[in-house]
Amino acid sequence: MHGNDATLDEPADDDPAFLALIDDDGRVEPRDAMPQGYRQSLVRQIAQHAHSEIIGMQPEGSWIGRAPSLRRKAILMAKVQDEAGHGLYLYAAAETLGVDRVDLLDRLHAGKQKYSSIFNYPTPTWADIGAIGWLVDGAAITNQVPLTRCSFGPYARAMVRICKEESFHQRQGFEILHTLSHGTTEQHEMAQQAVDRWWWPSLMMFGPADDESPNSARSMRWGIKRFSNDELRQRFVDMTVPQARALGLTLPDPDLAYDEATGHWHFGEIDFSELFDVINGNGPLNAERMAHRRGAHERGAWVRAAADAYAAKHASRSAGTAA
Amino acid sequence: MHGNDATLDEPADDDPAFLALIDDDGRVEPRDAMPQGYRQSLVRQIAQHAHSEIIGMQPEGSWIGRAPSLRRKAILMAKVQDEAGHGLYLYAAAETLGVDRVDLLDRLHAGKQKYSSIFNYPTPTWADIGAIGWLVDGAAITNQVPLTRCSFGPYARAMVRICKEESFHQRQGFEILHTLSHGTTEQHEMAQQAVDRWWWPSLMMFGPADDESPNSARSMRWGIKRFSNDELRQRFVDMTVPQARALGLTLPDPDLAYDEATGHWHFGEIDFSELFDVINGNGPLNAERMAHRRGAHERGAWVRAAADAYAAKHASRSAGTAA
Amino acid sequence: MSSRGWPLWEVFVRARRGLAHTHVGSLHAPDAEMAVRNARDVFTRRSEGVSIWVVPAAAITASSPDEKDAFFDPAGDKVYRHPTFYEVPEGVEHL
Amino acid sequence: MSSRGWPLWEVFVRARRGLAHTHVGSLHAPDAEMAVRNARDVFTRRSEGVSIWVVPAAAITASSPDEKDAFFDPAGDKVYRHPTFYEVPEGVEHL
Repeated sequence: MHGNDATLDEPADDDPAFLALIDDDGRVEPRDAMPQGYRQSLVRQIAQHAHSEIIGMQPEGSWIGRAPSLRRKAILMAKVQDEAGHGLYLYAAAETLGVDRVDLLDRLHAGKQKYSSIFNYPTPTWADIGAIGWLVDGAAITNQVPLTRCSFGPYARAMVRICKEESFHQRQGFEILHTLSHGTTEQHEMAQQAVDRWWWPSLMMFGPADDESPNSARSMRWGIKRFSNDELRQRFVDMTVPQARALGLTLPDPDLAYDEATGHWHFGEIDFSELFDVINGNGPLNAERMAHRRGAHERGAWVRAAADAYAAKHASRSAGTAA
Repeated sequence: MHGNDATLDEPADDDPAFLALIDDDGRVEPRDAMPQGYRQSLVRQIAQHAHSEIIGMQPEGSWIGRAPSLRRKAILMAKVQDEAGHGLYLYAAAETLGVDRVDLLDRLHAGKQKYSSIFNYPTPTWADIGAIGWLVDGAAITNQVPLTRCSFGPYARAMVRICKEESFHQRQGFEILHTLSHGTTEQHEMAQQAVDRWWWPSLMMFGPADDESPNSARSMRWGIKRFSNDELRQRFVDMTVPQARALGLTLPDPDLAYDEATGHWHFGEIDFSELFDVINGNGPLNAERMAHRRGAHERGAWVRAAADAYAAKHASRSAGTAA
Repeated sequence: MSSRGWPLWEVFVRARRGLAHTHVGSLHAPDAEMAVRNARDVFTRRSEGVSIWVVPAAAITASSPDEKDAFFDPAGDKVYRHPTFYEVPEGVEHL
Repeated sequence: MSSRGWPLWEVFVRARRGLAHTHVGSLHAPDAEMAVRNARDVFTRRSEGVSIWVVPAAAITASSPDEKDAFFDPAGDKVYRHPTFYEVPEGVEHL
């Protein structure tokens, strides 16, 4: 049911009928004709999103065995399972555009496609797991909610499912931090340090400032993006500042101040040079994440082979029975 | 996806778990285990319903060529198309119970399964088409609306679709009668005579009185029926009497009187001996309807054969191309 | 469809009794049994369904979007199929 | 499945762009092309759909209702998968 042959008679990037459908808030479906640029933008974005989900399993996965209680282990396992599932939804959505998951994984492993830089930061303490849930998932949800109205049907439907499932992720992170913040002095300090580590990287998850984001306008014209990077970042800050207060933790930005005139929280300047450095492979854990991913893929080869062998054996038995 | 093998481990007719599902207003789906009696009741009822739809095409179908305007012809054609479609929905719903449409048609043609006796009455004038739409479809809709909540999922879903589509059927009949009733004296008289012909048979469409309807209790226990024959008949009378007044036509029952105490219209005694006579094959047109149905099936044989031949040729060509 | 690896399966879930199966997405699996099992793990982790259907994507035939307008046109100009086409005298109910 | 006559096809309709295909019923037809065409005539007479999928009923594999409870059980005892499991201090919003 996928659109492998839809490159025939492809409309131009500014095809009036295509843009009219977008303007009408209509949805594009896999077998529709669509501009090559639209298809390529979506493949790139959805694949990067899928890669982020499965790379994102690593920092938390490493804490499942060390989580401080059975309850916390079970919750963390459920969250990492969700991330695997979200990766699957997204690879499947990308495949409706005529690409193959196997190729997307190959491109990830070859370093030809990106994943979110946020997962290149380390999680040295249990409080980091709380900060990831609260801040990283909070930023992700802020980004993802508008994607449920993305112009490409399969991506939008996958995002509806993901947002619904993810609504527990942020809460469990908040709960971890709330518990630590109201615990011993050492626990409170641990929570504060984790927030100090994750605040700025979380703000960078929304991408460069609008005037530095060359593809944004096109994505917005095509209904892939609904809000600019800066709009979403501001929305996230406005939601998060009061939550930090409820946690009894401070956000590491001396310039944070409520602006009565605009009704928004003003925040300090973001050091994007760090972001670009991480994107370019120089983050604390880029090499480790990629090595782990490639290793997991290689170590999983026997599982795939075994499933193949089982299916083949089962099929030949069924054939034998039927004959 | 159908339940052909579900006769294994079949629960008893009064299986507590099955009755609990019904009491909980749950729906039974094709692959669920279900009592044999439940399955058989449903097959009988859905098949009879399906047969009624396709036999019901005859009295109106015969008027398509004679309808008094292009508008009326187009409407009548759309209505007869709907009836064919409704027959298909219902045969498909019956097939989810593990029977085969081909067998159901064979049983109809062999006189082993019934259809609604109402279609054994003749339609001598154009006004009869109006009376069928207003009274016969009106009675059918009264019967069918509660079936949208029938306990068997595929039947309930088919009825939702049918009720939605049928909502125009009664209106077009009302419109025909309204036009005739407000036309010439002869036209008014023609409308009145048609209503005189169809009123009592329409009341009989709800089946025998409750105390003469042995299977009703079981069907209600199983959530197949939601209201008794007499309840539905009363509901139909209450809706129809004011409509007759709006048409400027009288209903042929001297005992019709509004009962202030109950808020219902009281009506005269129904001569069910006529109904049973028609059911037993002695209606005005039983033989003709069956002969026409069998003839249509036989005359359609070449269409089925041609479609088969076309599909075979197409398949062998595709195979040739692929090789 | 996948050119390499496992075949692609389309997954349909019945959310609860009484509702029809709805398409929820697709997945790769070596056979139908594994596809059903994986579909359960992926699409019904929160009791989103009581029944799952999987179909090889290759077994689906779709109406062609290229001829979409012409294909669905016959329904377009038959307004008399809708009840609102008919005038009902004021005050007449249940029709 | 039909033992005689034409094979049975399950029909799915996308009501409008942006929605998933939903199962609407089944029909018999000699091949997939005729099944799509007949599905259009039967299930979209009033513009109920913008896309139709047909699948041979025989190509569908379903979760078994006999093991339904055990099959879907894993989702039953994991309440922490739902956001309502977590306590949120009074007054905290957007969480």
